[in-house]
Amino acid sequence: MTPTLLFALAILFLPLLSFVFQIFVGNRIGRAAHWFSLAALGITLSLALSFLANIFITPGYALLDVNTVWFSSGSFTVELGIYIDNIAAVMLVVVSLISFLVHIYSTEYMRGDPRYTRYFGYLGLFTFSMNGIVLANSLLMMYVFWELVGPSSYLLIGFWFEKQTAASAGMKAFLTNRVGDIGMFIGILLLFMQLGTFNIQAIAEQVEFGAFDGTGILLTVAGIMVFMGAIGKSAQFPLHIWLPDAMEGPTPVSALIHAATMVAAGVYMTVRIFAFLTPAALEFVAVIGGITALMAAIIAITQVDIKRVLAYSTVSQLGYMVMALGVGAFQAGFFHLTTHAMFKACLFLASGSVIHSMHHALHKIDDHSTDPQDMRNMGGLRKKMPITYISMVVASLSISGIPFFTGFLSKDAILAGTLAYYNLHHGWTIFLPISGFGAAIITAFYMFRLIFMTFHGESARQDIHEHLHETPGAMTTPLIILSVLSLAFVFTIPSTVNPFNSRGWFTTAIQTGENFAGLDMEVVGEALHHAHEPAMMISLTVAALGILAALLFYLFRVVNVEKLTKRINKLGLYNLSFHKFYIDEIYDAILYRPFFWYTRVVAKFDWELYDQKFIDWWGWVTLKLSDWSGYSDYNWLDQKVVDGFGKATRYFGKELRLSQSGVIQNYILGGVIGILSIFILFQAF
Amino acid sequence: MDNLQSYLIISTILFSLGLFGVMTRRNGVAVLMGIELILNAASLNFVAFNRFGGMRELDGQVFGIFIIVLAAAEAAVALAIIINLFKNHETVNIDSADQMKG
Amino acid sequence: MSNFSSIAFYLPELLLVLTILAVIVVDLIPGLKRFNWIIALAGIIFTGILLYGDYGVSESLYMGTIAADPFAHYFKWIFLIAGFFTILVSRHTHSLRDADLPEYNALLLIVVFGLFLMASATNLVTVYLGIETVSLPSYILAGILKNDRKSNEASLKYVIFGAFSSGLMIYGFSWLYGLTGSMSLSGIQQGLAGVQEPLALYMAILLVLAGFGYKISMVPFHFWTPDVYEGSPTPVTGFLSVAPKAAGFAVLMRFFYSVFTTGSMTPVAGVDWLTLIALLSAVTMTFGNLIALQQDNVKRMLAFSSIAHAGYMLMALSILSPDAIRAVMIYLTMYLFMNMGAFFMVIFAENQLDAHTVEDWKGLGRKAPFLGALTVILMMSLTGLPPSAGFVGKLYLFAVVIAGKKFYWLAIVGVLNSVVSLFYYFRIVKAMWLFNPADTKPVKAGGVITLSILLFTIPALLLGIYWTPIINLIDKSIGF
Amino acid sequence: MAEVAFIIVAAITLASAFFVVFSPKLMYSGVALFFTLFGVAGLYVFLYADFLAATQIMVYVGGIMVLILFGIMLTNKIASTDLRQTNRGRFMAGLGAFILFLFMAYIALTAQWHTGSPQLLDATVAKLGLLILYQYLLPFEVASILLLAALIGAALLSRKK
Repeated sequence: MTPTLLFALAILFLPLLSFVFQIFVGNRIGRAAHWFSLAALGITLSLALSFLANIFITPGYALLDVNTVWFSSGSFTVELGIYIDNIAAVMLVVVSLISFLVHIYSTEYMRGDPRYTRYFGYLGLFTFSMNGIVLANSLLMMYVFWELVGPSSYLLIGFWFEKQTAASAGMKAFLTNRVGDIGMFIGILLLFMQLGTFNIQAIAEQVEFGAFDGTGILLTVAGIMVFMGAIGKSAQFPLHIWLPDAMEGPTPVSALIHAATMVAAGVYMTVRIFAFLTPAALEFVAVIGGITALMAAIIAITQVDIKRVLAYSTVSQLGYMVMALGVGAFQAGFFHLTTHAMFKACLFLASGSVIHSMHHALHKIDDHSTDPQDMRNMGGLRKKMPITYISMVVASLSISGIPFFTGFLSKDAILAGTLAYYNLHHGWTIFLPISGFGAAIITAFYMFRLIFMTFHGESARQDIHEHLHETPGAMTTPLIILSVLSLAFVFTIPSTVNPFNSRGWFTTAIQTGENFAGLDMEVVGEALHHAHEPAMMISLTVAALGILAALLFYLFRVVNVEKLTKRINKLGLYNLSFHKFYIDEIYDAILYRPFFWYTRVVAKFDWELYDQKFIDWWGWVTLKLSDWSGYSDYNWLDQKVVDGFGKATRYFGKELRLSQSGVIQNYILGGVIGILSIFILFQAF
Repeated sequence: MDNLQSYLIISTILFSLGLFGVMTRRNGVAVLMGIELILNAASLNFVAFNRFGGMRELDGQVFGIFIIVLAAAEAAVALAIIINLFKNHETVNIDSADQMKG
Repeated sequence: MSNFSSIAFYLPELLLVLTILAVIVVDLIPGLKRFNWIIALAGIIFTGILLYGDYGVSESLYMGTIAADPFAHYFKWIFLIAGFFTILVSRHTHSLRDADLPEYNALLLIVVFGLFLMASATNLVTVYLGIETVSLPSYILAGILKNDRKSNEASLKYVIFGAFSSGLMIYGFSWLYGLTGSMSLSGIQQGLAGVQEPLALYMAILLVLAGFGYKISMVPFHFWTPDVYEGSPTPVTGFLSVAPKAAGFAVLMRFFYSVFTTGSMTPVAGVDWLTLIALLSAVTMTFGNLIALQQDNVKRMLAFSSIAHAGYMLMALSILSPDAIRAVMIYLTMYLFMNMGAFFMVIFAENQLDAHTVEDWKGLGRKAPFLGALTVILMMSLTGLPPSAGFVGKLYLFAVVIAGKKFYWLAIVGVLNSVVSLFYYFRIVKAMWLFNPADTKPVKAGGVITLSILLFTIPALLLGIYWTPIINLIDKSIGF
Repeated sequence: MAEVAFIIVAAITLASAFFVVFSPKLMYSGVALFFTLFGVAGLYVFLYADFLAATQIMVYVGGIMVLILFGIMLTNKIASTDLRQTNRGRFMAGLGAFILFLFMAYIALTAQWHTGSPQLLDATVAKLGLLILYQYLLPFEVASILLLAALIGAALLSRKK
């Protein structure tokens, strides 16, 4: 056994060991048991980092490729193996890093929970199954771990199962995912039946040599089927409905599962199967991603629950990644997966920090009816919680795609990809860049809305505010680490110091030399190169616009201008403050007066009307859009399609039940009529 | 008249009558009678085929004997069950046993 | 092989008969009465030892009326395991306390003997006798709780439906005999090659299928299943849901794969029974699953789910290849463990809490966490989630259907069905774990029940991870 | 002569079978079944199955019929052997049975059954005895176990407890 294999097995099984330990022994030890999990995850992380270092030194080679026959009988041979290339190594680091940080964070967040040790056990189980997905070299093995992720995330989402909503959210996540998984299973079987192997590399190789008979329609279908699994797990339209509900789980769980790792598993899997997706299948993938990105972003605008905003933002970002894969910029997609894992985990953990603090404050003033997650009860938190605030701002800047932050690098590459795709294909594909840039502007907007509503302005509830305080070190340390990792230089220096150049060491490290069924990578690369600069320009503008809009909407609406002027007054800037920066005058001059003049001339429009019809126009449109999509999302998808399936099956079940009348002679009659109808049916045709 | 087809028709009629009896009689014992008719029809078939099919052996008749033996065993068990039902339900109408359904 | 020399290969069955007689005789001696179950269990164990000695034998016995072949040999293990644990658990079932256990054990052993015969029968006479030897004692076992109205009703429905279907079946047999002039399966297969006009053959196949379909609870001959399963004592239900169903599949496969085919693995002239099976499979699983959704009684829910499982297995039989036989045998093995395990859990719930409906199961996981956790595994397996035995079983079934390249639609129906099944299996899990019980007093099961559940849960999980030995064994057992 | 006898026997068999199924009185049905079974035994005679005919009379008429009559008497007062039929299922059941009959009769008349010259056997007993004790020894022995099961079961269910 080579050291590499040993390390890989350790990465896989240490978290499982942690699970077993916590379940069987943890309860007896009590709180101190978390040290075992921390140690296990710490070792896992350092091993994963050693793999990453190796990849950085010699990119382009598989670090580990072992295969052992699991069982073999006749035509049916199934192999079990581990495959670690650069992609897998990066993914391992992402999973174990976030998991490790979440472990640290949870020691404080979950303090006092009656099932404290069991929680750590579940985290271990989850990490184990996640690492299994990453290490699997065959689709079947991946599927097995894929399904194992389901129950473990079910346990974590429904961890506080006393809450009815948490319990049913866990169930919903589990069931919705199953729909996608079933498609994946069929796809895997289709591939196996055609090619006789589950091994991903072997499939890619055989597809390259044209092993798939016919016109490739079957390959397209198989690809889309396997991708169905990603639709479920990565919360893509139309199966994204479970993710916002999954926020009922403890917040660190949301950070681990619903931001950084599990939902990224779908993207990771798509990266893995990318080599044998046909152009048609890729087109499908791109459209799904595009729809998801835009739709989820629009929904995020109206949410008031801090975690729900982040949940929809996650869906939107996952849509980005999937869209990137669809347009062929799969390195950009994977890059975004990595950067997103860092800044979104940071955002979630920061929001958890806020919620934790709010919760304690509410507890102190004996208020049990106020929702600690509602942003309308917050405001002005930045002074009380400076570390949380700063890390959240860093992460928000990153997700908004501001230079010097990681989000800029990866998002920019994706947007360039969509633009390149449009340049190559024209026609309806304009939808992809539109959705990409549209989602970008909205993202910047809602993220800063969140920041302003939560941390800026006046406190909405002074009584709560007094009791707020920064969370302990165990919770802030992960925040600091993650926000540092959201800075662009981590991924670029030392290869390049140009902050606008995303081609740092990281992108080199995730290069692959593979050939792809779907795309001519040279053409795509060329198009990407051309699209790079315009994409950057547009995306910068767009991000700036979004933040500006948030400033106008939320900062200036919330901040009491009079107070501000008084404060400035003390500094002697009286005139300026007296005339309120002349803002009113400016408004008066360029807006009101012409307008009043216009109204006097034309009709009896007044200020209220103007307010309603014009200024709020954009707000109104977006609100309506988001209302509508939220409505359609819930009422249509959730109620009609998902529940509809349940209802229909239930209805038919009820009807069919009548056949079981309880009278034996009716049963016999049923048998006779059955024979007759089968006989007639088969003789008639 | 002494040919295969006439025996087959007789057996078919017996079979259908038995089937009808099983499906419509309310009394458990009468249902049992219907089952006996079906078994007799099958047995008649075996013997008729044995006679006219040019079979070398008498397998058909052997099967007939087994059918008779099994019918006896089945009748005994079924009657025991029906009598047991009578003890508990005070009736042998088999549609009174419809507690379990749906 | 002649009658006399056949005895050497018939020792397991002979020992089983001896055990039956011993159980009956011991019951008559007052002081030894309580040993009857030990004799029964020991008899099964020694039968198993003798059976092990027959490993690899492939002989035609008793003038070709039965065969001792690897195929039958494999099924016999399933029957022995099911029978052993049913006898073991029955002693610890509270509802069976007042029943006549010596007779009960004897009848159960007779059923096992009949199952042996069914699996190895190669002649119409032995097929009929085998099915009847299984059915007749089963009727009584279903009604063994003489004073329980549900049990009465179960046995009444069972006997009437059973007699009706076996009547249809032997009528079909008589036509097969009339068409081919032979009683042995191989003779019929050769005779059918000369049949020109397939109408009679088609009707005969349908009638025969009625008899087999009743044993495996295939729509439209499934109607008895839920009522009988609900009314019978639970150990009997668990046994009926596994062993006779396996034997039914054994007979069905032997018939359809060796009789209704020409030599080169194609259906016999002019009768497309493959499409017929495909259609019936789709209807069967859909039917079972949809009604199972509506059930509140756990036993009844499992009854409908067992109909659905029969549908899954039939799915593979719509493809004519050795792989299909293998897939069904694998699934039956997995099914033995997961389904009987689930029924043992039902026995536990009835014993300790008098729980019958899903409502009654609420909070059971809190009261008995260990058994509750095992139940989660069993339900996972029944649903077919990896990594569990049920998943592996379904994997093979679906692989056969897809490899057959004929009935893709059937695979889709099967997949949709397994999604539906998730809803009702996890209703049980949800009831067990997501509700707080009225009192959290822990419930302890007896050692035997706990051990049985554990022994059946381990394979239900383990065979989902490592199943090579089973596959190897089955691969050696496919020859008729 | 033989033809007339055959027609008479067949007519008795079928007519009494009709009576079995349609008679509203259970006792009459039982008696009619007696005739049907006798008629089938007669048909066996026409088919040169003399041993089978004898068995039919001894086991069926002597055994099963008595059982059934006992069953009727144990579960009914003889005076009120009124037997109503289920009216709901009757039409559908009749239709189903009739259509099945049409199909089967059509097939029975048109199918190409296995052919050969009709056997002319006078004594089947010796042949049958050899067959059962040689070719069908195993089923013969198994049948005894089956009867044992029926014995245990019937006794178990009928005895008081």
